Amino acid sequence: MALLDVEELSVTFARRNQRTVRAVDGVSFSVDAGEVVGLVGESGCGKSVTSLAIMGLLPRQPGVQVGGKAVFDGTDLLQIDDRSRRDIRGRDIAMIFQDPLSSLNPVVPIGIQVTEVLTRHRGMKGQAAAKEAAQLLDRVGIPDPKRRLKEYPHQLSGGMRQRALIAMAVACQPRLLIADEPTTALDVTIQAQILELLKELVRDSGTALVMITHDLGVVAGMCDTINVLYGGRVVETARRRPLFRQPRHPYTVGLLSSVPRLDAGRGERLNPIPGSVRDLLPWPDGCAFAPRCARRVDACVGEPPELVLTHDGRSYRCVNPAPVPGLTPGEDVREVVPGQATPGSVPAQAVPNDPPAVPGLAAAPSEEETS
Amino acid sequence: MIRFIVRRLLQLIPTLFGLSILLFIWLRRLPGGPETAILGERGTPEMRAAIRQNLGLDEPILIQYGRFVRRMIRLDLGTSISTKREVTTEFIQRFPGTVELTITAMVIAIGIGIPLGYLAARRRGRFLDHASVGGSLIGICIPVFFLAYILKAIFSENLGWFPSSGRQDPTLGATRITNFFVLDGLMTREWDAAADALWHLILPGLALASIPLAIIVRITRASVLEVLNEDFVRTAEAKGLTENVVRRRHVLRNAMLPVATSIGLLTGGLLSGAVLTETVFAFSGIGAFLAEAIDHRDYPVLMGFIMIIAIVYVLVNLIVDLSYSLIDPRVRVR
Amino acid sequence: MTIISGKKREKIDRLAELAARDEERGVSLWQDAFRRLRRNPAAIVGAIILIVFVLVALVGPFFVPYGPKDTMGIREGVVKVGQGLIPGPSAEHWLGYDHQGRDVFSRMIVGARQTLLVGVVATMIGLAIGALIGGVAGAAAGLGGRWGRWVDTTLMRFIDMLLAMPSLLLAVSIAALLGPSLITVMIAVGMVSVPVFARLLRGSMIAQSNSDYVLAATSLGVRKSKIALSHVLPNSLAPVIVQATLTLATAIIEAAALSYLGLGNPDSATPEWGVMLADAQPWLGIRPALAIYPAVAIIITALGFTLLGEAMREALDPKLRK
Amino acid sequence: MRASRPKVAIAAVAAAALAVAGCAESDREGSSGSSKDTLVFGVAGDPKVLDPSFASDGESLRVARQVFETLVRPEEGGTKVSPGLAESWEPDAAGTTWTFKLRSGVKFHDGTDFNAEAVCVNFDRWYNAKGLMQSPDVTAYWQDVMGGFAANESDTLGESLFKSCSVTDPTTVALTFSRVSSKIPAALMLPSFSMHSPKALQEHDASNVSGSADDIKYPAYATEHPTGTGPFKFKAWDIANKTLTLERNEDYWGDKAKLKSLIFKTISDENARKQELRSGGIQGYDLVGPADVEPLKSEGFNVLTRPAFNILYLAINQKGNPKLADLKVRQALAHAINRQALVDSKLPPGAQVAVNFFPDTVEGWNGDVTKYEYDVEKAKSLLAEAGASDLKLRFHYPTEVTRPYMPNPKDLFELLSADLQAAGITIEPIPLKWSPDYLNATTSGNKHDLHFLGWTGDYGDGYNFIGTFFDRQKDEWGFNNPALFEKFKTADSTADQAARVALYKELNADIMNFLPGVPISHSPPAIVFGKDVTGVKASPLTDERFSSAEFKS
Repeated sequence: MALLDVEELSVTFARRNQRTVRAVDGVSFSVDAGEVVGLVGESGCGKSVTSLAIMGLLPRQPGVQVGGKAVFDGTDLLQIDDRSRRDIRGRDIAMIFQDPLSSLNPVVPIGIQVTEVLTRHRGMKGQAAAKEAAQLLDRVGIPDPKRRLKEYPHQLSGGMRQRALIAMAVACQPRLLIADEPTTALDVTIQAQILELLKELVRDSGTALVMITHDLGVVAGMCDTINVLYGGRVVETARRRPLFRQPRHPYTVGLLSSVPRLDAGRGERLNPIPGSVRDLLPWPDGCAFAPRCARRVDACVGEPPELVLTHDGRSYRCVNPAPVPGLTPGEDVREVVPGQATPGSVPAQAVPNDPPAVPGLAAAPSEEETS
Repeated sequence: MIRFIVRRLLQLIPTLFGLSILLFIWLRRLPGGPETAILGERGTPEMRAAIRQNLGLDEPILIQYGRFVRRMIRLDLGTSISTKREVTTEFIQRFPGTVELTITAMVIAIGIGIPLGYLAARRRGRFLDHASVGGSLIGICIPVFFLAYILKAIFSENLGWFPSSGRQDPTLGATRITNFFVLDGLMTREWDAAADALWHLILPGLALASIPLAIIVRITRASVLEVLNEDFVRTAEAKGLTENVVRRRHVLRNAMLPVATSIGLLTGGLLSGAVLTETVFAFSGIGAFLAEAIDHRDYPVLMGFIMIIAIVYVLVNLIVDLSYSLIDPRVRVR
Repeated sequence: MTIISGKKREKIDRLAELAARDEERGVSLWQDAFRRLRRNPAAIVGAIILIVFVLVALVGPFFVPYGPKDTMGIREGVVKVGQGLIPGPSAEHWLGYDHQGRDVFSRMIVGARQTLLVGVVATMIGLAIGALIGGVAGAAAGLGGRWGRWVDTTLMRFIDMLLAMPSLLLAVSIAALLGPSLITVMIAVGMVSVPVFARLLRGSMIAQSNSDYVLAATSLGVRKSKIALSHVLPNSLAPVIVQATLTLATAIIEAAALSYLGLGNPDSATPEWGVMLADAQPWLGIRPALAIYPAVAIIITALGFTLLGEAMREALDPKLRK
Repeated sequence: MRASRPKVAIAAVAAAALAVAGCAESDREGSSGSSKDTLVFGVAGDPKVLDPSFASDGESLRVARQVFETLVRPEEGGTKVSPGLAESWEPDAAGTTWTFKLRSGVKFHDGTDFNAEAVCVNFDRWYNAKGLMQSPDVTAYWQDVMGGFAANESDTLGESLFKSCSVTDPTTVALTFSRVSSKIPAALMLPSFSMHSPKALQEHDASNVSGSADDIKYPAYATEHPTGTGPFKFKAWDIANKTLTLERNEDYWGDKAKLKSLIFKTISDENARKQELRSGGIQGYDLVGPADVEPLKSEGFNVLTRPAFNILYLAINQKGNPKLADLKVRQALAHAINRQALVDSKLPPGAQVAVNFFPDTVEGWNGDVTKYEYDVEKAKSLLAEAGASDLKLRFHYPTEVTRPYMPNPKDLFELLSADLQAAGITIEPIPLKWSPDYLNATTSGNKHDLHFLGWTGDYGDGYNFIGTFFDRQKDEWGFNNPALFEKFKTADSTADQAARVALYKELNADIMNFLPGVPISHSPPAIVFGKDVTGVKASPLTDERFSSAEFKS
């Protein structure tokens, strides 16, 4: 039983006299206690919306439709009432946002912004709260926390701000932490530090982490399982190593090959994915990625591609996946779920973190494991 | 902080100087002159000449201006030509009325405007929102004096709920100390007098409040809407804070910034409104008095009053700046 | 037009590309603003009110049943204000007579034209002077340098002084200074809006001059004055236009206020709503309608301008666009 | 901490307020619960000064009339000279010395006796005015009537009509004048000749009009301690509340005032006054708009109409436009305007078209003078004869002002100019603010061709009307008619009443033939009182006596 089970999550924005937008279209994935899961995709693929939907932070306006399930140990977050959702937020599930400056209230001292969580969820007040807050800041590596408590966001550096935000997030040792592009707004050196910080936090607190990013580098650094999103659906799910070694979905391939790599030979050029996220095909009429896809075939268009589960416990949504050298296409296919069904329904930990180095031998062991 | 205030006060000086010059030129350019105002129907040209001479109106402008400035510095604004009383006395007598009126108007405007604006923003697109936005539009578009008249006709002439003019029922013979009637009433424990004075403030207060109220509603609504999609509000929500805390600490406090500035800018408008409101309600304040002064070409009064209003106006803005720097730590007060 | 050396022409061409991109953004901005306007019901209402108002003002006067100055009621002896007699609406006189025995309906129609005239001219005056001051200040600030800053600050100090004067007081002062006349009203009301326009234009010009394409132009070494004139100014106009629409509303109201204080257009034979409203005061006791007609007309018109103005502001405001 | 800051502030303020409250004690005797003995009367403006010697504005005089008394005063509700503080009076043979027999047992508000001594103190005070007290805006009425002082300090002043005052015995006083004048004794009814308590004058240094030239300061007496013999005493002047309170003079020599206190409340706007009356805040007001007379009556308010004691005229300036020097043209103007229509439509009931320059209530009114009936054709032909068919005239008119004789000048102007245009005259309208612009422009220089103006009589003598207008060359009219001026001199210096009246009759006839301007109308100003207020009698001189006012139960 996973800590968080997201099933068929869909979010649509209906605006007056404009066509409704399906930002998230049947995303499913699951997170286990203490696991680090990545949601990867270009901006606009629905990563952030997904996280907001789970947190119930989407604007409460007529026209915003949320469907599906998000079960957090037993309770469906999408069903519960506002009050109990507020109780869960910040205590059981915490979130870290992209832009630390705009995510902090400019006119309230850091201290209060930290202590208010403690007061809300741990009923701490006055001195006690202040003391705890100081410790938290110290824990996230903010020097001279006592003074910082009194300072305002604009007096802190970018990194400091993000640390402060993290401090607030982990203030109640949540069981799940959602980090939405936590490092994008920071410069590289800081990025590394923040990632380190997050890593050790989840390590020693056993907090599960959902890492939302467009940056495969980040994912490679820390995620156990990775879900690649495109056009509001998960198009491929796999453990970290296999995904990087053997991407199957052309989109994943594209993403990987558009990341500069040190080990790339000289002269070898980056080949970015043509076009942009905007020109996608609505899933019902085929594979959303088809318009940009290098491996497009006629079958791509017409009906949504089926979800393919492989013997090595991965899943992808493609009719013409990137071939695995030495395997005839479809050879490793274990099961095919019809288009409407969800990827990632394979319990991720059932998948060995290290698939056999030799593709040829892959089929057999994985079979045993799955049985 | 202190240095900031001092600097701002120093900045006043050139403004006031320029203003006094503008005023002076303006006053001299006015057609006619005080002499006829004094004489009325009975004036013969000879008498007028005599008065011009008496009033020193035919001395060189510079000398007259010099005299004026010397006076200003001694805060002696001269004597009103029409009432023959010291302008400062007049001011002490009448300004409290306007202050009371303005404060009432502001209390009404802020007290109703901010909550209404906030609710409108939260219920965006619902009835309350449309109602308050529409209402505020009309509030801006209706001529103050007409509104004032309507209020009077309805609430005092027909329903008789409120007195239709003046600051207090003269038959009470209330004691005067500061000329802030409400305050006086409280200080002398003449509760009935205080209540009566307050009662007299409500209708004109409403009339005067119409425009600021409208503006505050709109600004509050706009800025709350803006703040509501700010990231830090989302953060606050993500922390699971109670609606109450989110509203107070995170939404309102930030939304207040633009409102604070607008309030400062509104005072100028309020003083204009006072001219009309006070005239309609025969309310003894500087607004009505200014209108009279212009009728009578009452130079000293005009000079003094406009200067004082300018000072008050600038001071109010100073206060707003200070309050602003209190709400918003990013604004450094140096 | 100065002759420009080849080198320079080349520079300006390169700049033109940059600017062109911006222009095209500008165009789309207008189109897209217009699209948003069409979708905004408030804008529609406002527009309709204005169209009706302008139509009435322009063609109405040719179709009025009676001369707006014809004191027929007194000639026929039906209007006796001395005895409180002012006949109300009738078949011949749809809105009845006024205190001078004139046909109110005709006066309302003709008054629309006068009112529009006052509003427009006043706004034009305010805009012209304000734009001049603000433009110069903004350009000066843009040019920078000791002189630039000096000019800027001096002008703004002056504007601040105007701002320090309560608007009505300013108008009253000017009206008292020039003596009552139609022109006076226009100037007085116009002056009130001068500081607003000045600040607005200066503000947006400075904002503009920090914008990318200006920086680009500067980096290409184009003369700053040229940038200010050929790019900053034109691109600063959007907010000014919006403000002008809003000012029209206040202008009409301010004009009415002046009339009320007896500083309006003294020639009340020529109908103007503000004057009519003010003139009706003595007769409120016997025929409040005389005040209500023009008052309502003023409110509705002002409403029209405000609605449209606000809508335009929203449509053009990049912040509200998302 | 941040949050608590305001609280602290509030606490501080509260504390301060209380502290002050401690020392500030209510100094009013138990607030007059039943206001049935208190009348609040709405007036159009604040009084300027409480010493009528320095006053020329109606509101100051209204107050003075309740607090002070004069030697002779108009009969109640009339203009005839009747006993005031003097029971009787008579001129000597020469008509230059007048002996007044004074009422005995009269006391000033400060308890001192009123007697011949006091009378002389007062007259000497005015006569010996020095410095700023001679400035035309301080002692306007004295200068208007007497023309000068003991020692004139300005060359614009002439020889004083008043010469000396002598005490015959405590109740007999003699006033000597430099010449015979129509003004005596009528002019002595003017409030400006009120009797003040010598003691009070002394104490409060009443004649010390101080300050520098361009800011005249009145002595305390004139603003805080007016002390007369009238039925009401001055109590308080609350500028902050625009109210002036008088209280009953308990030891008044005559019938004591029925009201315990009388409050004048300033409400400058006409509608505001009406609304306040309706909402019960005031129990009466003056300057009722003509249009409100009927409605108020029908609502049951006591609307009193004063006998018309004024004149509205169309002034013609013969200097302004040479054509106007031609009698025919002036006659044309007179025929061109429809005065009847104007009176019917614009003026309150009881208004009449004027045939003389003063109303028929004044002795010397002359019914058979040349009348100029409304006749456009005649006007046109007259203009043609005079070769002035293309006449173009500058017509001045005042904006936003109401005068008892012209409720709404703008309206009147529109009617008249319409009439004149109908007769083929081109009108250039020149609207000006009443004070000072209009009065400046029309009474000086020669920029004006036509304008209207009027006059409310000060006392019941013809000279006060036509004399004021025509007894010498004036910029307002711009004509020089020595014969006329001469006749005025004789009239003024004719001691015998009957003879003088006869001269007035002639003068009226002459004037209407010479037609320096066109008399338009006499209109009765109205004053209104609450439904349950009775006892006040309307006076043509606006000399209403509030002492007789009472609330009928």
